[in-house]
Amino acid sequence: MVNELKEGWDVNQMAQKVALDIPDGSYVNLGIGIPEKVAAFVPEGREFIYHTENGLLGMGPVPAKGQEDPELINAGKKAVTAIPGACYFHHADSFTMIRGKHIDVCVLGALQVAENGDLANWSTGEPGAIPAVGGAMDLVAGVKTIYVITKHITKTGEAKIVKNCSYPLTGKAVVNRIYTDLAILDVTEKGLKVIELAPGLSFEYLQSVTEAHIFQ
Amino acid sequence: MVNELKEGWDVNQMAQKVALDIPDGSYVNLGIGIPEKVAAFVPEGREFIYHTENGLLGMGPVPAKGQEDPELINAGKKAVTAIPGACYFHHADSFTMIRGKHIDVCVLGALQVAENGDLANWSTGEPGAIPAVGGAMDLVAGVKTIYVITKHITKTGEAKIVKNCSYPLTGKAVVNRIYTDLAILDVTEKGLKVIELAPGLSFEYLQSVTEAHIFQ
Amino acid sequence: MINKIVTNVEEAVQDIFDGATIMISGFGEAGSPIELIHALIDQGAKDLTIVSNNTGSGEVGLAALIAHKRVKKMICSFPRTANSTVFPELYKKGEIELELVPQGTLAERIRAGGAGIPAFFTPTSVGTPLAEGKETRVFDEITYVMENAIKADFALVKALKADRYGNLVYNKTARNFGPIMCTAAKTAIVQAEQIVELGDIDPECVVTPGIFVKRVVKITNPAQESKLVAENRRYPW
Amino acid sequence: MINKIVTNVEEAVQDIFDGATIMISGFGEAGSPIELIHALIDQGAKDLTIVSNNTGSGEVGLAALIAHKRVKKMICSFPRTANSTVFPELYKKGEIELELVPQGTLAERIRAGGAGIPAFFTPTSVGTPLAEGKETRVFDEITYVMENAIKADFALVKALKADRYGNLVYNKTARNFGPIMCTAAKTAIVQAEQIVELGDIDPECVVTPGIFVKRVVKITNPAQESKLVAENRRYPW
Repeated sequence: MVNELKEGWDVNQMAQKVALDIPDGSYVNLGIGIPEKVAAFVPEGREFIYHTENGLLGMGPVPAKGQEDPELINAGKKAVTAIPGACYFHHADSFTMIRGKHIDVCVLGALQVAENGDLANWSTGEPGAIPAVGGAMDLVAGVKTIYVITKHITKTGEAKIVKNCSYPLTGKAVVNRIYTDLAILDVTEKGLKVIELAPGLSFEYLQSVTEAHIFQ
Repeated sequence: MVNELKEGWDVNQMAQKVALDIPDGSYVNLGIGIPEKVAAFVPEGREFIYHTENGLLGMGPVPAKGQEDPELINAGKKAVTAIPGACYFHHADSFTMIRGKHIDVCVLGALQVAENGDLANWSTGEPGAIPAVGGAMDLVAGVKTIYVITKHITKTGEAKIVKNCSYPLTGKAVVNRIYTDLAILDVTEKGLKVIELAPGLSFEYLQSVTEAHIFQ
Repeated sequence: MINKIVTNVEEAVQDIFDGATIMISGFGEAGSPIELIHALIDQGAKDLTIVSNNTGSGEVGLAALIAHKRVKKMICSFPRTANSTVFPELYKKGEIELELVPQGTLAERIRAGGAGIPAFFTPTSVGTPLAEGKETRVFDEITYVMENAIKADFALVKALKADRYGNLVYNKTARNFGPIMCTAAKTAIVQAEQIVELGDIDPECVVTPGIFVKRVVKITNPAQESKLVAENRRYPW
Repeated sequence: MINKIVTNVEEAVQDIFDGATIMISGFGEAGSPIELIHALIDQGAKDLTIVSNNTGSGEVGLAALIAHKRVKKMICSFPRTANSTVFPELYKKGEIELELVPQGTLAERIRAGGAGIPAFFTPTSVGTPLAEGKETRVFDEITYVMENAIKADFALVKALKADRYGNLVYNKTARNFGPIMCTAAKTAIVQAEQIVELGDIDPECVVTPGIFVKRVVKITNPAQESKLVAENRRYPW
C-alpha cells in the first residue's frame, strides 16, 4: 500500500495536470525533458502557441521519421515542425519575448525548489562540473507564470522540495506552482500550499517526503 | 570683384565637392535640405548605398511625377524609391546602423560649427521656439565621418563657422570636415585647416568672414 | 481558439482609459494608423500621454487628437513638421507638455520597454541640452548617458497584412515604429489593410510575431493623411 | 562597385589574427558555419576568444577548433551538449577559460555591441552566482544587473541566401545568433548556400541588411555536423 502511494502520478499524468492549468490562447515555453511532454495534452477546445527560445513561435509536433530538418529544431536541439502561422526570429528578438514578459507560461524541470519559490535547475555546483545555463535564468526572470514539473524526491531518496536550495539558484522566488508525482503545490506568501494530492496519498505522507514546510 | 568672390561655389558645386570625397562602397546618410543634393553627384565608377533613418537602406532617386508612394519616403518625409538590393527595417534596427558605427559618412546641414568640431543644427534656442531634434544627435554620435555642408555666413551676414557655438549643441567635437560656398575646412586638433578655397578667394578674405580661427 | 481579429475600430479602442500612455506608429503620415486615431477621438479618452515621432499635420489623425485637447503630453523627436500647426500653437500657450527625445534614443527606449530592459547607456545627446540632468558614465573613455525604457498601456499601429494570430507585415518605410511599439505596449491594437489565413505570411518574413499583438482590425483602404490635409479636412467630419 | 562575394573560404578567413575575438553563429548544429570554421583551423590563428552558444560536438566544426587548442576562452551559455567531449575535457584540465552567460543575456550583449549600447540592465541572473560581482540597481522596486556589450573582431555566420551587397536571409531556426553577430563584429564573414542577384531577396524580407556584412562565400552543400559526428569524422580529414 505504501509503495503504491509513493508512486503517485506517472509522468504523463503530471504533464496532463500542467496542461489543464494553462489557459486557452496562452503563449507557452516548455523546458527540456519532462516539460516537453506537456505538449501532448492540450485540452479539447484550447489553443496554445509554443515558443522555443532558439527562434520559433508556433512550434509544432515532432516530425515523422525521415522528415527531420537539422535547421528546424527546438531548445533541446531536437527536430520539430512549425505550424501554419508560425514565425522565425533571431535570439535577441526571442529573448525580447521572454525578458519582456510576453510569454504567459513556462514549464521547467528542477533540481530543487524552495518554499519561497527559489529554483535551482542548472547546476549542482559540484567542483569540476561543467556549468551550463542556457535560457533558464532568462525564462524565470521574464515569464509571467513559472510551473515546475519534477519528481517529488530524487532517485536516491533526497528531497527536491526544500526549505532552502543548496544548489546554485536559477532565480529567486520565481516559481508559481509545482507539479510532482505526488502532489500539486502552490508557492504562496505563507509557503507551499497543497492544491492536490495524488490518489490515496495523505498530507502527512507528503510532508514526510518534503523537506519544506507545506500546508493545506 | 569682391561681390563675385563672396559668391564662391553654388550649392550644386558644394554638393559635388562632398560627393568626390566619399569613398567607393560607402554607406551614406544624407541630412535634410542641401545635403540631399549630394546624391545627384556620385562620381563615375563609384557605388554608394544611401541610408535613410526612417527605415530604408538602398534609397534610390526621387520617383517620377505620379509614381510617389506615401509609404516610401525619406527622413525628410519626401517620396523616394528603393534600388534593387534595398531593404526595409524598423527604427531600432535603423539606429543600430547609426549608433553602432556602421554608417560611413553622414552629410548634415548646420546652424553653427565651432572650431573644435562642435555642431549646432537643431535649435536656435529661442524662447518659445518648438524644439525638434529628429535623428541629428544620433547621427553625429554614431556615424564614422561627419561632413557639414552649409553656407559660410547666414543670410543676415553672421558667421556660422564660430569659435564656440551659441546655439544648443547637437554634438560635441563631432564634425570632421566643413564644405561651404567659400571653402572646404578640416577640423583638426590644431583647429580649422583650409583644404580648398573657392576660385579667386583669398585666405585673408575667408578669415574675415569666419569667426573661428583658421589656418592653411 | 486564438482570434485577435475584432470587427471594427470602435471595438478595437473601447477600453482605452483617461490618463493612458499610448504609442502611435508612423513617421510623418507613413504608418500612421489614422482610422484608429479617429476612433480614439470618438471614444473620448483624455489626459493621454502620446509617444509618437511627430505630432501630426493639418487637423486629422494625431493632430486632430491633439486639437481636441485629449493629449496632456507628447513624447517625440520631431514635433515640428510640414503642415503641423496644432501642436505648436498649444505648446506656445503652455497647454501641452513636450518630452523631446532624439529619434534613435526614442526607438531604443521603446525597444528596451518591450525587451524587459529598464535602462541602457547611449552616446547620443551627450554634451547637449537633452542630456542635462541625466546620469552619465564613461566606458572605454567615451561618455554615455543613461536612458530609461518607455512602456505604454496601448499601441495604435498600422500594418499591411495580419492573420488571426496577430502576425504582421508592414509596407515599405511605413514599418518605422510599428514593430517596436507592439512589443512595448500592454495592448497593441493594429489596423491592417488585409487579413490573411494562417500560413499565408511566410514564417521567414513575419516582421511582428503575433505574441506582441492583442487586436487586429481590417481597414481595407486607409485614408491618406496628406490628401486629407490638402483638402483641408478636419476630423470629426 | 560593391561586391562582397569572395571566391573561397581561404580568402574569406585569411586576415583572422592570433588573439582575435570571433563570434560564431549556431545553436547546436543549426546555423553553425562549419566550412568557415574548418578554413579557420587550416588558417592557423590561435589564442582566440570564441563567442558562441555552445562548444560544438564530436571533433568537427567548433569542437575541432577547440581540440586543436586554438581557443583560449569560450563565451557561451551552454558548453555541455550531446556529443560534446572536447570542451569538457580541456575545461576540467584548466586548459580553456569559460565565461558562462545566460542565453538571453548573451544575445542582448551581442545586440548591444552591434547597436552602440555599451551596457544595459537586465533582470536575468539576479540573485544567482552569475550575477556575483556585478553592479545591480533597482528600477521600480525590481533589482537588475548591469551587463556590458560584447563586440568581436570577426563573426563567422551561416546563411541561406546572400547577394553582392551582403543582404542575407537564413533558414528556419538556423537564424538564431547570425543576425546579431553580423552587427557586433568588425568583419562579418558569411557562408551562404545560394548567391542571388540584387533584388531577388524581397526588400521586406531581408533579415540581415548588407551593411553588417563584409564578405560572403558560397558553400552550396554545407556539411551536416551531426552526420559527421555519427560517422566519427575528425577535422582535418
